[in-house]
Amino acid sequence: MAEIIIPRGAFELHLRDLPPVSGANTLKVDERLESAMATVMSRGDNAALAARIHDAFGIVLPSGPQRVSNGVEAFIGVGPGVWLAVFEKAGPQRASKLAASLAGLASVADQTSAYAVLRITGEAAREVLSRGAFIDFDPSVFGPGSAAVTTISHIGVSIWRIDDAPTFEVALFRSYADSFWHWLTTTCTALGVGLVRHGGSARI
Amino acid sequence: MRIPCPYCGERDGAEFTYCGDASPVRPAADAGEAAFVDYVYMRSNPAGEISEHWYHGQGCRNWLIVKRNTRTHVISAAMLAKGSAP
Amino acid sequence: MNRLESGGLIDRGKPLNFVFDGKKLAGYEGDTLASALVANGVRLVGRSFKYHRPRGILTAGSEEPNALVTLRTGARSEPNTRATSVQLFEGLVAESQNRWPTLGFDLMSLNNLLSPMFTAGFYYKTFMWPASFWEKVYEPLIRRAAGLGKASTQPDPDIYDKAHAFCDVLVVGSGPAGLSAALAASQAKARVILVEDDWLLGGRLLCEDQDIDGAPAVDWVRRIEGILTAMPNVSMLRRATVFGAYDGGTFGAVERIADHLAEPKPGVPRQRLWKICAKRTILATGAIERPLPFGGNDLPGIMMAAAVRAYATRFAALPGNEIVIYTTTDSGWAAARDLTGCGANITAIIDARASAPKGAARFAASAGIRVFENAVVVDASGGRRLRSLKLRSADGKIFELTADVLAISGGWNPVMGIGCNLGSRPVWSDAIHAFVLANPPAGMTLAGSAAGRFSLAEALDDGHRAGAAAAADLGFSPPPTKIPPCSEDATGSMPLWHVEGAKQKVFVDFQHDVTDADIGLAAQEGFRSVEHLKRYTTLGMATDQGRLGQVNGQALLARHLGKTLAETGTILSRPPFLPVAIGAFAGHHREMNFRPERRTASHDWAAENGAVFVDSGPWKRAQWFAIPSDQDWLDSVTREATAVRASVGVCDVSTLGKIDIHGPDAGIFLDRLYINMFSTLAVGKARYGVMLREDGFVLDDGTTTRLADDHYFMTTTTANAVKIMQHVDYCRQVLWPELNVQAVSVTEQWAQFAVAGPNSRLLLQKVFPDLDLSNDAFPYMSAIAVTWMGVPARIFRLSFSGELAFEVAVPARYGDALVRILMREGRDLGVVAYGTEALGVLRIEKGHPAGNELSGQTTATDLGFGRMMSQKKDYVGRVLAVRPALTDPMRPSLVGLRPAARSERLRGGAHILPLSSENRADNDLGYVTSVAFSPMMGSWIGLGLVSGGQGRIGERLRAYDPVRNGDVEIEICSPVFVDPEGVRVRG
Amino acid sequence: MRYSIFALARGALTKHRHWHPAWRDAAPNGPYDVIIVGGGGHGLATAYYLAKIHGVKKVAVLERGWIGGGNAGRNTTIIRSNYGLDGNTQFYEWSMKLWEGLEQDLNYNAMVSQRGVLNLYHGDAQRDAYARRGNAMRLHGVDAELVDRDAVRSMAPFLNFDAARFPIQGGLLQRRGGTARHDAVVWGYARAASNLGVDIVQNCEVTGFVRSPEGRMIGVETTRGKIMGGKIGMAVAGHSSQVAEMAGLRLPIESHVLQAFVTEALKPLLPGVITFGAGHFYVSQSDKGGLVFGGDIDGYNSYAQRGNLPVVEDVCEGGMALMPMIGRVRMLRSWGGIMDMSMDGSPIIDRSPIDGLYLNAGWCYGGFKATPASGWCFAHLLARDEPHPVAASFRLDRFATGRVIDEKGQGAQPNLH
Repeated sequence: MAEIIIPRGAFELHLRDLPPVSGANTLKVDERLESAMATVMSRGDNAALAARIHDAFGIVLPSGPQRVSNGVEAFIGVGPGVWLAVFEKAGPQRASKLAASLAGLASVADQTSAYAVLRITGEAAREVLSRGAFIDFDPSVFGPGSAAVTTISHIGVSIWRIDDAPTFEVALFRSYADSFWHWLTTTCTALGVGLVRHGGSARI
Repeated sequence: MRIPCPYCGERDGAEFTYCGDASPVRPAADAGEAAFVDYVYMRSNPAGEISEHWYHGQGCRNWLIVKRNTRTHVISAAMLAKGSAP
Repeated sequence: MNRLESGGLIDRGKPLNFVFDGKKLAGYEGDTLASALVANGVRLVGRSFKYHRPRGILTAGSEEPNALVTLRTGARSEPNTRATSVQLFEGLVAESQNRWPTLGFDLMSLNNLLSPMFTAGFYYKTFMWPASFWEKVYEPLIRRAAGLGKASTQPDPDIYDKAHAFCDVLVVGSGPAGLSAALAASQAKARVILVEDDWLLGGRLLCEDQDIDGAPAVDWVRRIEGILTAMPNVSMLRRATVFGAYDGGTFGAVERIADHLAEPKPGVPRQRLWKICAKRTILATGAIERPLPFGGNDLPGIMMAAAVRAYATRFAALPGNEIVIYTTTDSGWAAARDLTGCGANITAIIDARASAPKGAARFAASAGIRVFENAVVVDASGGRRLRSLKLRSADGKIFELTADVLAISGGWNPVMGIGCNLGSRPVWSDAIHAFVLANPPAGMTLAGSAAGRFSLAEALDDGHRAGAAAAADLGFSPPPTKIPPCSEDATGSMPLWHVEGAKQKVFVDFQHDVTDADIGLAAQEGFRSVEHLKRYTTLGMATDQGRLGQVNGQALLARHLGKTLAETGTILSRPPFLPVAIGAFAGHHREMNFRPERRTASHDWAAENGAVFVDSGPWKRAQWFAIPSDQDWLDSVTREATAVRASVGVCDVSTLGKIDIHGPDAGIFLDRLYINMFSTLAVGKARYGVMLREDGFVLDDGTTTRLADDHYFMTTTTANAVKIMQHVDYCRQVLWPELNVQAVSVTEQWAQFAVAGPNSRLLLQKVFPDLDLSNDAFPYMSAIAVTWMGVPARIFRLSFSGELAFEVAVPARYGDALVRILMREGRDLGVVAYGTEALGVLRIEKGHPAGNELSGQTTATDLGFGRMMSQKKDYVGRVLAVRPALTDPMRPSLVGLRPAARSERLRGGAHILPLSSENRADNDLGYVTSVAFSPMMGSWIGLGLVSGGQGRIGERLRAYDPVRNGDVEIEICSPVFVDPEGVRVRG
Repeated sequence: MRYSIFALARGALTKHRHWHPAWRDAAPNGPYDVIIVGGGGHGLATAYYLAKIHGVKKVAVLERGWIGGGNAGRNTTIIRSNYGLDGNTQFYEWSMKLWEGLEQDLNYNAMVSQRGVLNLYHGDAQRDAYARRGNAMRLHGVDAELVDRDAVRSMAPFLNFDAARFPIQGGLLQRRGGTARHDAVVWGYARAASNLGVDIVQNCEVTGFVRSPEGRMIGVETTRGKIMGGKIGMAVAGHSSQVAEMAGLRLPIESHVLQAFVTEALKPLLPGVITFGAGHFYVSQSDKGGLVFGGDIDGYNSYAQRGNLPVVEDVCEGGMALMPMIGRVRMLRSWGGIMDMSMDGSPIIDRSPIDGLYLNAGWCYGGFKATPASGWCFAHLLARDEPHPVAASFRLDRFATGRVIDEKGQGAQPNLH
């Protein structure tokens, strides 16, 4: 069978229908399909794990709910001794390579397909997210590099802030994508915020 | 209710699942039926301070021990259950 | 027209048309519905709850008990809406309520004639005979007479949403105290949220002719509003009510976004529920004026003095031409001054106190107003409106005055409901003759009138202090601020709870028609606590929640008992502070969006292929796939199940919970979770396992595979996936923290498909041509991780159907691709897609327990897994599973059932009884748990839990199902109907 | 004086001067044959039946506040006997039979209104579970009907049938179920018991127990002094653990808060009680016109008689899923009751391990509807020292033996019952 199988984004159909141009009071949104993700769970020696990760990626593993990135790879704290590793433009085998490199120090579970990740950029992003999540997104509290695992509209989400634009990424289990999209669009409509497709995907 | 998760910070109580008094400790495997009956069913049910188990299922997925007053709902402490005695 | 030529905060350039009870009227932008009705001279606006007495507008605020209307029409009709809180809009339509046929001529007002019988609690004493008449006669009559407005029976067309906010200081109310507090806290750089119920900031300052800083108070309000608006650390919510205080500094508020419009703009919510998390809170919620007791004190035209003052000052509307003021407070006189300033005709002021305040005589003389000191109003009369009143001076002399408006002022009750929500109890203050909140909850301060400090100067000062203190408490440094000078207002008052000699009813709770006499009767009959009083008389249970009359009623009770109000106390206020629309609490979680929906990776493919979906917890699963030749659902299901047994079928089983369990101690850990052993499982092998709760009953089941020495892959039932993940975390974090085990849900990572049937190997071989899937290389209960077209995949040799079968898992992004390839490659094998119903048929034919059998009431032994319970190790539930009641041999246990007459249908939930026994509970042997039409057996088959279980095989019993008129003779058999030797599965 | 329309008419002519207190506000006057701790519905009913059925002469009911101030006054007034497990079914049915004759028995109109209780189902498995329950009820002689979607529609056309996340497929209907006026039940029992000589002592908090040298309970210490009694019955649901602790007992019970809500009054809208099978929501309409509704307990131990916002939202979400026409109807009041949640969801009416002390506890959601039968059976136990047959399963030792009565199959996690 010489054929190529195509991965499907959880938000693919919704995003297809968005206009590509941004205007006043719009939010740019796209789905992160080129990244690989994995849950990294320490086997107890957090210091050794942090050292190994620092050696491999130049990343200081955060001990709390933060995201630390080297521009290509990022580790996001989601629980004590548990991180979500995100690799930009990585292939489907990335998680097993990570597992091999952290052998003995961490257990690794591939979650590349488990999460649908929306990147949301724009002035209104903070207000839109705070409609759904009971999290203080004030810049003094939730600046770039902050992360939180919580819920929006009865859906479990992980949210991290990337930059000052502000850009946020929201990761949720992919089966919830349609319901999440409904929440996002109705909330944006209520706020008078338009959704537009992100042009390309920035490397951060 | 706001629960101060030691990892995530203070969060709304709706993110947590309650699992009751944290004081009963699972008896040793050979402790006998009566010990297990007591562990599984009997509760002090105090009106006042209680140490209890909450699961931050919509957050860091950790079991917490929360010290809370059942008359006022005031929470005085919260810690990860792993490695803490109730 | 009662509209003043000038003044007020209405925009005379923007007239608005509206309709009340079919009559076309007009008001202005800036009016409330009530003020517009006042301006139009409308007196009669509603009927009371019980006696259907005519009622007019009493107040100018949300405490209004009388002027309740049904606003709007059709699906948007909104019963019991306070006219005093409705901002007037163009085209507004309102109807009066609780009257038939019309407001002016209400036949139900006959109740008023029977009122000598209809005392407090009269219904407890009658309507008992004959017993059957209650539901048929008495109750329908009572229900029809009671109630107020009619609810729409059409779905609410508007949308609601929710929002969250955090702040350092939450200020509730924007009167002088609230604005001062917000200003002080925000200047200290604290994050402040200011919430105001009205559409304008200012509170009482909008309704009184006061000066601040040498200019009209309204100018000061606008200046402060400008300052606050410019501050980035201040958010303001207007048209928003803080309705409740909850634990941990959480507050609920509802914002009315579009209630002042005829209808919301498309996509814009009508209301929004705010959950606000505040570190400190300042309640600056003001105070409410108390009514005064006298006969007929409910006649239209009798209004609160503060309301008359507000209508004149803010809305430029005078409710009458011949106004009498009856007061026990200095603020009654202040009202008189403001009204005179507006040009109102005040003919008399009656002050029940021994003497009027200083300067009163001069003011009255200059305005030509008669003054009665030390006098009380005894009765008011008129028909459907006030015409005259009778007063009695201290020496017993009776005077009669004509009046069309009587403005009454009986003292002030601080508004502190929110402060009581967390259990703080109000205490009586003899200094201000009102209940105050002496011990508000931690982090909360009351300021201004809400704290019983009624003068304007006190409010400005108090608010400032509270705001600065709250900020300082949080580590901010408030800059020094000068409190502006303002006009002086006296705040003296005298409580007056009762009047002797009234000929007519003296109302205490206006809406519920609770009278002075009702309170007396309750006390006489032993209802002596304020709680009993409330429940027996319904005092304070109306839509105004007793805001107006409750304290008056409690004072009367104290008087009857010879106690003080400090002794009898008051009721704790509970949320919501003001009634809140149910829609606002629900937000968009209603109808189709009640709960989120989970869709599998193959959802779109299934929909394209005729799938009918079924709810499986939050998931949508394909129940069956209808093709045109199927006559009905049973046809589809039978076709699918038959095809699986004959050739091959594909079913999405992704919804099963999947948990990755890692770590050096993973095997030991699983041994403690399951009743059977997992540490001995070889890598590359799968095993079926059963878990118990600690009380010994079955919790869940599933297969778990060992993928590496330190890596297991657990599956759970769909229904229990979340619960088991929690259980796994509990066991590793709480019970056995010493074990080195990591666990995470990977349910969503893998799209997993069962490929079942004698041709399943052929099909899989086409899709995975490089693999050796032969029996020798890949026997039953094996597992392998492979790479499929560049992506990781897993193949398991598992079978729920009893056929030769596999499960294939790929990352969910590729699930859609995989199912399409499986179906394409299987076309020449006659592959079918099968849904949960066929899955059910196949598992029932094999006697596998599922959700209906894992009811939480069954033991491992009940389900035939007794022998799996290991004796060699500790596991959750081991000890309690052997208690006498759980090991009783007469416990119902799993059996198979078939109808004795093969053509008969079985139904789940039927009870199992001996043949020709009486239909009595003591003959009950068990019940039918699951049924299916078995294509293999050619009949309906079932599983059941039957006392004596396996011992009854071959016995004839009956499945008794009276709720569906069923009574079917059945034969008990083995639960394994198909291939009991298990040949196929190993084929 | 007997209550009747004629007595009311006489009152109308005489300014109602002839009415006496509904019950005597008694001072403690021991020793008593039986002391009931707790002046809620269960305690008062127990006292009434002790006096009436068993002829016990000296009975006292001790209430720490005002009678009916606990859960009797903080519930959603529903009465029903649609239980499926043996032990529960016959007990709640006996209660229902007592409700049906209660007003004539007490000469007090408690507004027992049998307008039906309809439990909706939304899937085949739920339908079969309701069928199982309905069939069990029928085997116990209780009325139960399984009705289909069309029948539900004809009963309650305003429900959401067409745009539902979990569409209604039908329901289990008990026509004899309904509501009763909760406060009136308390006052009616109090009046009737008082008329039979029972001392109802209010503002009398039990602070300890008095034991004989052999360890038998022979009295109670109270804020109004020591009161001696031959037998002591506890009926303090919500606070059972607190009172039991004074006796040195631990119980298989946790106290949880259950919120309930009422809307502003409306003209008649709902026919009976409706429960939503796919969410946490149930509703009825009071005679005054308010929609009375509720859902699940908040789910954490509490004695605070108040709950939190997430449950309010959850309940209203259920309401709007089921009947989206109530969106503009306003919630007027909320309240919280302290539920005695037992470990299997079923109550305890039994002797305690201490001689002379008897337990009536663990009512979970079932307390109000159980009032008459609970009183009846507890009186039987107190008077005869043996369990009444219809309450014979409600034993304290069932947790040790495993003979639990777990309707929901949730095991020993009381916040899930």
